[in-house]
Amino acid sequence: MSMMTYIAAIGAAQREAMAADKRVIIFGEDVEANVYGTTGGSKTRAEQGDFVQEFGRSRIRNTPIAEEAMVGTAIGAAMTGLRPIVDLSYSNFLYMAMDQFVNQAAKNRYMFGGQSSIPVVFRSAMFYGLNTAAHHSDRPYPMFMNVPGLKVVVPASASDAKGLLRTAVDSNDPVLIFEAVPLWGLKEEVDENEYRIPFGVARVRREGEDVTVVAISGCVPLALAAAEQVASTRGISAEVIDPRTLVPLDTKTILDSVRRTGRLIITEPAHRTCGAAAEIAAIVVEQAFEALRAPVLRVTAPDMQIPFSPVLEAELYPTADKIAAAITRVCSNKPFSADDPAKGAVP
Amino acid sequence: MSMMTYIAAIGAAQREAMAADKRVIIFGEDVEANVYGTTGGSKTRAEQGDFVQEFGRSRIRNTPIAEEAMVGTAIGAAMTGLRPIVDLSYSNFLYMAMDQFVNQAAKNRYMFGGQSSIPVVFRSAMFYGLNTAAHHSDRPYPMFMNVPGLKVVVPASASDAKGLLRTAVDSNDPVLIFEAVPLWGLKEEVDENEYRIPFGVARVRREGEDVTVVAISGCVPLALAAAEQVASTRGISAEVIDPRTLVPLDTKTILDSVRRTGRLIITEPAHRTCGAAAEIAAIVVEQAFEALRAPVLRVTAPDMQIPFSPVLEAELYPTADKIAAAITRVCSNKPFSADDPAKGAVP
Amino acid sequence: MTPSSDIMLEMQRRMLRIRLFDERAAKMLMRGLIPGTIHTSIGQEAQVVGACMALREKDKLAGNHRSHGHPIGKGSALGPLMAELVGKAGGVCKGKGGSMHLADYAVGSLGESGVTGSSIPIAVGAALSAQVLGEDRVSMSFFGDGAANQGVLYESINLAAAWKLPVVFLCENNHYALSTPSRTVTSGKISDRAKGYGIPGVLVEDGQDVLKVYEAACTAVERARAGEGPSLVEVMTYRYREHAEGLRLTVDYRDAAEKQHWVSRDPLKLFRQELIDRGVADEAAMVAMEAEIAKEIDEAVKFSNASPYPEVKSAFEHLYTDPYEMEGAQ
Amino acid sequence: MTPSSDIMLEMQRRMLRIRLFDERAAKMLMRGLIPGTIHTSIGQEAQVVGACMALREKDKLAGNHRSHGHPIGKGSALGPLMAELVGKAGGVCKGKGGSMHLADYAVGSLGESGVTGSSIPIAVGAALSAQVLGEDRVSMSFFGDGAANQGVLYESINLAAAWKLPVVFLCENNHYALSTPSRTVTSGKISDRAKGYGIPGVLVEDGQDVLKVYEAACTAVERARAGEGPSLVEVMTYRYREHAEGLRLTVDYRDAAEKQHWVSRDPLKLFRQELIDRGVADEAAMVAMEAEIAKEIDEAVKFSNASPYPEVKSAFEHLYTDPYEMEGAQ
Ligand SMILES: Cc1ncc(C[n+]2csc(CCOP(=O)(O)OP(=O)(O)O)c2C)c(N)n1
Ligand SMILES: Cc1ncc(C[n+]2csc(CCOP(=O)(O)OP(=O)(O)O)c2C)c(N)n1
Ligand SMILES: [Mg+2]
Ligand SMILES: [Mg+2]
Repeated sequence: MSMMTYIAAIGAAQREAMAADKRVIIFGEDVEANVYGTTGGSKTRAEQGDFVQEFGRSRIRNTPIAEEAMVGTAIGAAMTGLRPIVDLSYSNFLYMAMDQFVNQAAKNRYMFGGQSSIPVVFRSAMFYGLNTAAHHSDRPYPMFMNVPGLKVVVPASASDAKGLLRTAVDSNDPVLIFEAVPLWGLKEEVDENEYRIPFGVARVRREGEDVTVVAISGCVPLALAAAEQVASTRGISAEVIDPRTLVPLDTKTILDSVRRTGRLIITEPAHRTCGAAAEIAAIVVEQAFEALRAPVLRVTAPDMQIPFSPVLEAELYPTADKIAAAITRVCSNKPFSADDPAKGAVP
Repeated sequence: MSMMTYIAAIGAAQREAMAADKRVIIFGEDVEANVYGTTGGSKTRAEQGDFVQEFGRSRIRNTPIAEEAMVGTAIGAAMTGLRPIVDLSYSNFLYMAMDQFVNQAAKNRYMFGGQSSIPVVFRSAMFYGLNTAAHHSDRPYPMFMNVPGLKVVVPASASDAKGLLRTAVDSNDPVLIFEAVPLWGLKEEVDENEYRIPFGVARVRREGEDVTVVAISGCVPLALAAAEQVASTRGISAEVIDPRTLVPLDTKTILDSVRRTGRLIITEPAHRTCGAAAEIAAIVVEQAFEALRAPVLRVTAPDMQIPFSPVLEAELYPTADKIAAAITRVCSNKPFSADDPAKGAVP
Repeated sequence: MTPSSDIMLEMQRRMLRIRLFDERAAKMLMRGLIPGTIHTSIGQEAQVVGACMALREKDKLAGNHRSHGHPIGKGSALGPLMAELVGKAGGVCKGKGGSMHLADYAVGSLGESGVTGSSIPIAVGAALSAQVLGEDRVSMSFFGDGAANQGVLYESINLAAAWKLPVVFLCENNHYALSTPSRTVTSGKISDRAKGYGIPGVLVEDGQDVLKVYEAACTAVERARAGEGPSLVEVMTYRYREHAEGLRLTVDYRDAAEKQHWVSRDPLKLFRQELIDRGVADEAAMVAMEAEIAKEIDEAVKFSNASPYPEVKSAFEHLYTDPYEMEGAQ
Repeated sequence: MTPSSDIMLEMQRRMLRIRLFDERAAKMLMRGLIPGTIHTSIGQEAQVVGACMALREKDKLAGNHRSHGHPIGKGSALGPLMAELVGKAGGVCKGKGGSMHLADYAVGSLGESGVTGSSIPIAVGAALSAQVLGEDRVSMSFFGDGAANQGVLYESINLAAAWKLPVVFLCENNHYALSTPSRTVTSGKISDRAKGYGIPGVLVEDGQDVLKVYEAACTAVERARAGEGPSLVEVMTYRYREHAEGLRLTVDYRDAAEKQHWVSRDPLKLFRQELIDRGVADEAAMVAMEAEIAKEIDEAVKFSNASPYPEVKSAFEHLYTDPYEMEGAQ
């Protein structure tokens, strides 16, 4: 075990995957110069540890700026024997290749009656909260959740980032990994040995009795902070669950928790409408309605684009305070009974 | 008033809009030959009534097969004085232009501090249930609901199709209209005079007391049939609401209805995860929790791609029977009380 | 370089298969036996077969909505193809794909794409895997003159040229994209676009002559196989029927004389005569071959008729390769 | 065709504005006064100004992440530009856009795009509106050698050529896309790609000479204005600083000698000398101009400092033009 940052863990997982299987290749813009810090010894290029020197130019390749061809080429390569990892840098650039994700990656195996498998990993980083404005701050994973055939992974810690990326490379189906740049610098104890974290298994980051908080990606540390806050200020015991993968989603862990706590908050950095939070709320009100004691609240980014100015951008994302306020509301001592009008006022 | 099909109503609205304002132009693949039936007298080209003859080749243009440039060109034209209607034919082809929809259409006004307005309409048709398989059967409107800055319109009848399209052309913001091909042939009394239907105002297609059914696009007629079915077989009184526009969404009409009925079913043709149904369920459990007497059920297409074979495709979409079954379930005489485990079994 | 008699006879055989298969399929669609729609390659057989015959069995191809010719030209068995068009369990894609999405991995057909242009980088990817894994295979991407205006083609050409990938971009220029004349929406000459990428751009003016197409395709395939990178081959041809079966357009977007000219240059008639003139075959041999292929088509239909419709549960299979539990399956 | 002395002096003035604005902005970013990141046009001033000066006030332009030079070259006031970089309410985009997304509708700057290639069809759209509405204006699209590998460029060129739209595609070839040498990912010559679309493809080898750029741009702009359609102009130039300020790459992806060669051909020094040699201005006039622009920059910074930060509620404005009520605004 050693303390490792989230970004270093991604680099470590890529190195392991490249070393373990010659069919694994990495390509994307500027990967050779390790511009984004996951294809070298570290963010700064160490003489040894550099991927180009270690794995050669055939297996690590700079691409032209052409996301559509890049993604389609990876899909075609995956259909014919390789297991590519494509580094798309910013999540905002996925849109350029949307047709390839939806019409090729997600559909080919199905349309062709199972003749092909498409073992490919698409990595992109959600750079938000860094004053890069609307063209570089998107958190678009929810739209991919609406596309059957893709798997959607949202690591929220260093150890998860490493283990989930290894599982993604092992996956025989297309996987999109959305990395949270606000977490890049966060450190965690990480096993230097190889390990995998299965998809569809949530991580309970904190156990609690009064309310379930499902937190996604960059919101996980915020939810944990909020849980501490309400514990000390109000004696509320909040359970914090990180689904880690959104497709497949570990509904069982979430439902079991809500059946115990009777209350649910979902927090994520994506836009509100049709986000992952909406899906989780819908699943719970379908399958654990009987257990619900309070309205299900979402703490998300609003349906607004991201402004540049720091004073504006700061307003838009979930914070520990916003999450704590939501927890407090649903746990307000007012007993919730079906005929209590007060409840309607909650959100 | 006259009986008119859904597709004819779209053609009529386009003709009115073109006649009313010289800044309105139409372009897309094969629009000159009226291949899809909305740019001519009718599906068959009548000598008079043909758009090319009536409005000239400057205002109605065939494009190359290049959706990305087509959409971007429309955005740029809208930013500089035109009010284009772009015919993208199948909704599956929107993905080719995803970057333009998300990074340009939805963001430019915001990023530029309000310097530009982008009055442009993007029409596409959801051809599903017609054995055209996965590349021609998508219902992708939910992913656009997650993109702030776009308006999303889903007409479910001839009169709505006409009035909503006129409002879309009047809109000073980008509008995506998703037309339901299964409804193309459906007739309704339509006013030949000009009229608009405001965005954000749901249409209550049927009033009822026991359960609220929010039905979207092609599911509206199915929900109405299901409502008749449960009325006659079980004496259940179902209210059927068609939101007509999903962004903006008329949450008030939906919430008021659920506050009366205490029960909610949402049915739509899109994939289940992160669909419009999820969003509506989430809004209701946030804002009308106190009124809910039963789990909120979704009747949608499953998270599966669309197979070609008629025997397979038929299975995948909502039907009047599936909707009726869901209604019956949430209205089962079993009284729902917070501690009744039976409820958990409902979905 | 004239191909051997065997190759030439195989060319005529495959062109006949495409012609008769599509004629039969068109009839079946009209009679409601094939659901949805189909796009025939009737009139374009030389362009399809001349290109496919330049490929080896291990080589890959990816195509478009006008999809029957490509796998047939690559050597697919007809029965499973016909069964796929009908939506049977015995279909080459188990009834999941249908006409526009045929794929036959047994012969290197990676899949046709109903979305125009969308399969182009798939072929590039197959070339990349060949290069990285050191496998001796080439891939060919088929697309129309309409799809040639999709940007992904130029991204793909540039990437393939930069990486010297063994891929051939083959443009089936039948002069129209649905109702839209190529000349009205396509600037310049498609094959000339290769020059800007430093790769060969070859124009086959007479795409009705299978040998001309074959020669150009072989040159491009050999170049790819030799590790010299991609080529763009544009073949001028014509479709004899409407864009899609069942489509009724009242606008005459094709000039009668133009159509007549191309119909008069029927690739099957032309090559049939050539085979006889060259003494490769005689009238009797040709008649025999035509009868043989007609029989193959009958067999294919029989195979399709005998095949059951897929079980409903198969609608829920093949989305993922790894075991997967679907939420809210209905 | 030598431009008038006034025009030549204005060229130097605008090049100086870009140089000094970017130098100041780079310092401010290093000192934490500008958030996020910026991409300077230092070294590329002749390429930017030579192109912009070929445009009239009513003409439109759309650009990319390397965004300050375009509006400055088109005549924008510096204060609101600097305030935008800092994120102030007085910013040209009210602090909503920032460096990569400058737009100044007062001078026809329709907007820069942080997403490379994404603004290219926007310029085509502006040309379409000019054609349909009969307005006498041209639009220019600026993009880099890296963006030139995006398919949307070729879709846009083809569409603009087919419709004879008044647009100029101007490629700023500074030899690199971030750390990636153009030669390693770009096949062929970008300007040669025009040939495949039947439009002029012009290469300006010496993009450090503002007059050479101006001449090529004027020819393309006049052709567009005359209704003869688009042109592709590729200008060879070089950026003197790192791709983005604050970016620290330990890999030396640029050759020192190469860099030295380009730095020795500083467009401002070259043209300053030329103005003196041509007798358009003397040393004193140049010194005066340099002082004048330096003062403009100081004023711009003062303007920015004096401007307040935007009110929080403005984060919720300008998403839509029409009145709109947002669900769940927080
Ligand atoms: C991205 C996309 N846009 C539009 C269509 C609709 N469409 C199907 S075939 C076709 C014409 C294609 O023309 P071409 O590429 O020349 O092929 P051809 O049909 O002539 O063989 C069009 C517009 C599509 N399938 N995909
Ligand atoms: C679609 C997209 N892909 C990748 C990026 C990341 N990126 C920003 S600038 C840049 C290099 C652009 O190179 P070029 O077009 O030559 O412009 P230059 O920076 O050299 O002026 C890259 C890869 C982006 N902004 N957008
Ligand atoms: Mg064609
Ligand atoms: Mg560059």
